[in-house]
Amino acid sequence: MNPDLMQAITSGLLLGFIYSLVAVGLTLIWGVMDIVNFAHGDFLMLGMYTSYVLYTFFGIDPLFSIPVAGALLFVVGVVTYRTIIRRILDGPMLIQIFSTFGLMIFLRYVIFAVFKPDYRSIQKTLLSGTFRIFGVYVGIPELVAAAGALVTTGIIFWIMNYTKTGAAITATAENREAAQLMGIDPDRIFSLSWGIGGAAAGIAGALLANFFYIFPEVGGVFGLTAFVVVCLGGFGSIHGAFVAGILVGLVESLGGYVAPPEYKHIFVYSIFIFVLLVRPRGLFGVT
Amino acid sequence: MNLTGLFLIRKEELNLRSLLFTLGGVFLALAYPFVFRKPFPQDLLIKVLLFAFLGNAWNILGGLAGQVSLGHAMFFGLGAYTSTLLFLNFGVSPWVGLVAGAFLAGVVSIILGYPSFKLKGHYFAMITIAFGEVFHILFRNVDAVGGASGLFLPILDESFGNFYFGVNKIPYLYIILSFYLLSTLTIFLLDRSKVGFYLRAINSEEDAARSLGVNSALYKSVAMFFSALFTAMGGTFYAQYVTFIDPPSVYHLMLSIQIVLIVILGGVGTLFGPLVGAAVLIPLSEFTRIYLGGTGRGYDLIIYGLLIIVFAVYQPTGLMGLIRRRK
Amino acid sequence: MSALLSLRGVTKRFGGLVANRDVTFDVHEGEIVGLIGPNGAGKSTLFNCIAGYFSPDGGKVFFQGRDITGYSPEKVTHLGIARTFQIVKIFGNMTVRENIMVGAFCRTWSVSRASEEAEAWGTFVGLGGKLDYMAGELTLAEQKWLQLGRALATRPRLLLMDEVFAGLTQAEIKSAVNLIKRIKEEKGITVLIVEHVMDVVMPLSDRVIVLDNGEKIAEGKPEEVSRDERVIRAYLGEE
Amino acid sequence: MLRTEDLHSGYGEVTILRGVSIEAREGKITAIIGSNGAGKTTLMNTITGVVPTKKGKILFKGEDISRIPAHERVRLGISLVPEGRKIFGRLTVERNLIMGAYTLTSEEKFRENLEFVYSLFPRLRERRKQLARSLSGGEMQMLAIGRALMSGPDLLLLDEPSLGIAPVIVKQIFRVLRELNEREGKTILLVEQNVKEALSLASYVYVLKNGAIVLEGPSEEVSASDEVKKSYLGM
Repeated sequence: MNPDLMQAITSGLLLGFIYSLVAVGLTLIWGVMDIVNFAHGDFLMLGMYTSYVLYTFFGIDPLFSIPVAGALLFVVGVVTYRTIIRRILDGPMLIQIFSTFGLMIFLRYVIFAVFKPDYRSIQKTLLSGTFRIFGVYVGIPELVAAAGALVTTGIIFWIMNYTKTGAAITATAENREAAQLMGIDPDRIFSLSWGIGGAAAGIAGALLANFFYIFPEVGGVFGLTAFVVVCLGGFGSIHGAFVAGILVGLVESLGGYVAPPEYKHIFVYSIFIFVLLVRPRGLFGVT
Repeated sequence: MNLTGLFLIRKEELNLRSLLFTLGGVFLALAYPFVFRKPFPQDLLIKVLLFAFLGNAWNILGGLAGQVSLGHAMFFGLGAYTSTLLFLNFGVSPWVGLVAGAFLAGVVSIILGYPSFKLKGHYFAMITIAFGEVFHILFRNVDAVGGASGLFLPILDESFGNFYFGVNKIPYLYIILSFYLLSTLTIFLLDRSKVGFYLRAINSEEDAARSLGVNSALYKSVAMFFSALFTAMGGTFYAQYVTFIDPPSVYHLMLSIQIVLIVILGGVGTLFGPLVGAAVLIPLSEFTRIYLGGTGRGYDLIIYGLLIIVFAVYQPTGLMGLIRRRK
Repeated sequence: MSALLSLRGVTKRFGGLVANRDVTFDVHEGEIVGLIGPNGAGKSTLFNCIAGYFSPDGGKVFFQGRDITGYSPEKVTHLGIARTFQIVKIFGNMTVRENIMVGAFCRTWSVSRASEEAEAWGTFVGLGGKLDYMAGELTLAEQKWLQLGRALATRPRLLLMDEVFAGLTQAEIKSAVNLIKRIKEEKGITVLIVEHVMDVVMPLSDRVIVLDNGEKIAEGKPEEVSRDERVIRAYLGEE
Repeated sequence: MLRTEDLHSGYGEVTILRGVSIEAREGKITAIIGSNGAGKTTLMNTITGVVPTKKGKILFKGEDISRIPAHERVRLGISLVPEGRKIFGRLTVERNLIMGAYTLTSEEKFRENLEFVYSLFPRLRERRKQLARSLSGGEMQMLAIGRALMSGPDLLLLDEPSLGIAPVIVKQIFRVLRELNEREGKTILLVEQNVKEALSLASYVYVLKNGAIVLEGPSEEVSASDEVKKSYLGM
């Protein structure tokens, strides 16, 4: 096979795992309460800056910042729910959209004001270098990030499918009233979902910080891609988001291979539009 | 059938007081550049009116028909690029370009809107984001339309026919004022015609509207058409006023957001909400940019973000809602 | 006498569930027909198949001899079938007058004309004094009258009513019954009522059709039907 | 065990219950019959707290619970089998039952209740690994009842358990309810349209009409009354 094509498939696959993780967090929140978190990409951005700050000021390798970013963004998610989302849960749709939009702009430009718009990166980490296998170059940070994303997605999948709390989240998503009849407090479940969603984005950000440029608007790219993934996988479907994340990673990478790289996002958005119009519930969505 | 029968004009809306009020407002706007003779305040009013105009345009679809679009920058960009490209390549007058751009945007809006209208709520909003981004990427990468470096309008003779007045801001001010008034009158009349009733009915309870014989897809398309048409006019105006356009300035998602934000701040679906919203937000962002954001640090946008959150949580009916409550 | 509305073998499935199976009946001009049956009998589904909200999987619906199977709700209304909703769907942020005007616009472009008609229909359904109230401020019963007035303003030949009596007090039910009689007698509009509560519909209807488990189990004069063994079993439970 | 006093409730501005006073006596089966729209489901939802009480009291074991949030009433010992079953279709049968025991903290109690439910409905044990949405209507109803029993409630409420279910299964379900009452001494309050079944099962019956109780008494008396026939057949 053409080595360039192999290379494109490999990097698409590796990126796809990260997309899956970001999207899993987004789809969880959407599935449970029908709210789109437009600030999701910026949660990821905060995860990246967490790594950056810990590295620059305390010399902590980004590998060890991953749990810190996860915990921090869990808190950010919960606080977002308690201060904003809870108040607009039954509000008009326009207001629901805009409250998280406001949060997105706020977070993005607070970071912008503090760290300036510069592109930053973390150099000389524990994970650096590349190796070559079957004529394909694989970056070690990319590989570790993909593995980390896979593990984290797996943990979320396990929580959702094999724990009582996960069942309570699914139950609340499906029927809030019936969940209440079981003695489940929906408010607590919502709060928790935002926490898990935030943590997923935070961990993804910290994983990306090992090799990706860090800048205030980085969340925009990942946030929009996460929407595409969620939509393709089916709103609210965790395993859908997982599969769709990998697909979108591949499409983006292969799109950049067959056409000029500037157009690669067009492919991604075209899938998005196509899926919305033809099969709005996505590949694995439940109606 | 007589024409007046087509619109419902209530007596209280046409009394002497509201007439004087409106004329007074128009007079103040006309006199404004003679009181404030510096470019900055004149530029400020032009921007306020431009965004009030764009807010009105968005309101036809978002406020009346209840379809939340987050991709209106694509119509703005289409207007700006159509007139500019027609002029640069074929020497077509920007006024003709304005009409062409508006019409093109209207047609595009129907082509994209008709299949999208079956999507509800968040889904519709998201597909409009996707459309907007596709336009953004395309114009950024196609060299025939200037690509990422954008397009400059050459310096021309200052005349109405050329839609170019150099540093003299007064004509621009009057042009955008008349655009704004035109859009306001259109909404005023639309709202009081069968179309307006139908749009509000669709907005409120689509199933019930259909049970009363309302072809909802058709009427949403009508709203989208007018909405896109006016937005594109704003785009042409912007291109002629700033004389430089590039994808980030006319196709950016943030522009779409800003338009909606102005409407939300002012009051969704109200006649003067967009003007009130623009009159508050545009000066606020200009002043914070000048006094806080000298180094491009985006303080203005932090305030933007906070404002949106606060309004969403505490004052979802916007400033017009506040004013009404006072009454 | 040809029928105003005819259903011929209408079948509607949802996944594996058959909501309506092979339902056939006629409604004639000038009748009040009750379509009754216990909860879950498939009344609402059938109703929606007539009103254009569902497309039947089998069978045909004819209106004035014209095949309207699968027509959209708005098209059905233009042809002369109006409906009300079981769960009231009024335009809450519009006034009573404006609500009815939306109905009246079905036949005119003139706002003044629509406004006049709204007044007439508003008065007819007993909301003459509340024309300029916001519809959201009305009581449940008044909202039901409003739905009726709004539907009548489209000038239908056939009016479909979905569970108008649910949630009303005895006094309100009485006025609803009167109103329905007047719709037939004064306006000459044919009425098809879908209803669960039998005691109200029986005396009101010229004819009733009983559905159970998606199938028509009886049809005829109210007094005949209420003596029918199958109907009693459907309502009072299996023996 | 449960008593409502002059209960008023409804959705938003709309009042549906207009002063309902009923009592579910300990160890007995009490039934509320009435036609569609009479307010039966609203009554159930008000007792469980999904619909807020506007006026009046709900006394459970002597304590007024009308201001306690819905999700905390389960812990007190009230469990509802809701109208239309409302099982969690995206969860397996067993995980539905685990949800029913959400408030239980003792693993031992959970095992015990699970065994009990499986013994009542062996069909559920066979299908425990299946997604609940793949069950038949009757099986879903069994699951809904089993789920409600998982918390080990003192008072079991049922909202139209026979709705949309094949007659054979209805019989089976009613037999289980009778057993629960006779052998386990469970207090049951149920709402039914299936008048005959309800009258044969319950010892005391209320007739609800337009949000108010129009008739009450021991079931033999009520079944002899003309009022019931009239309400149902319009004669």
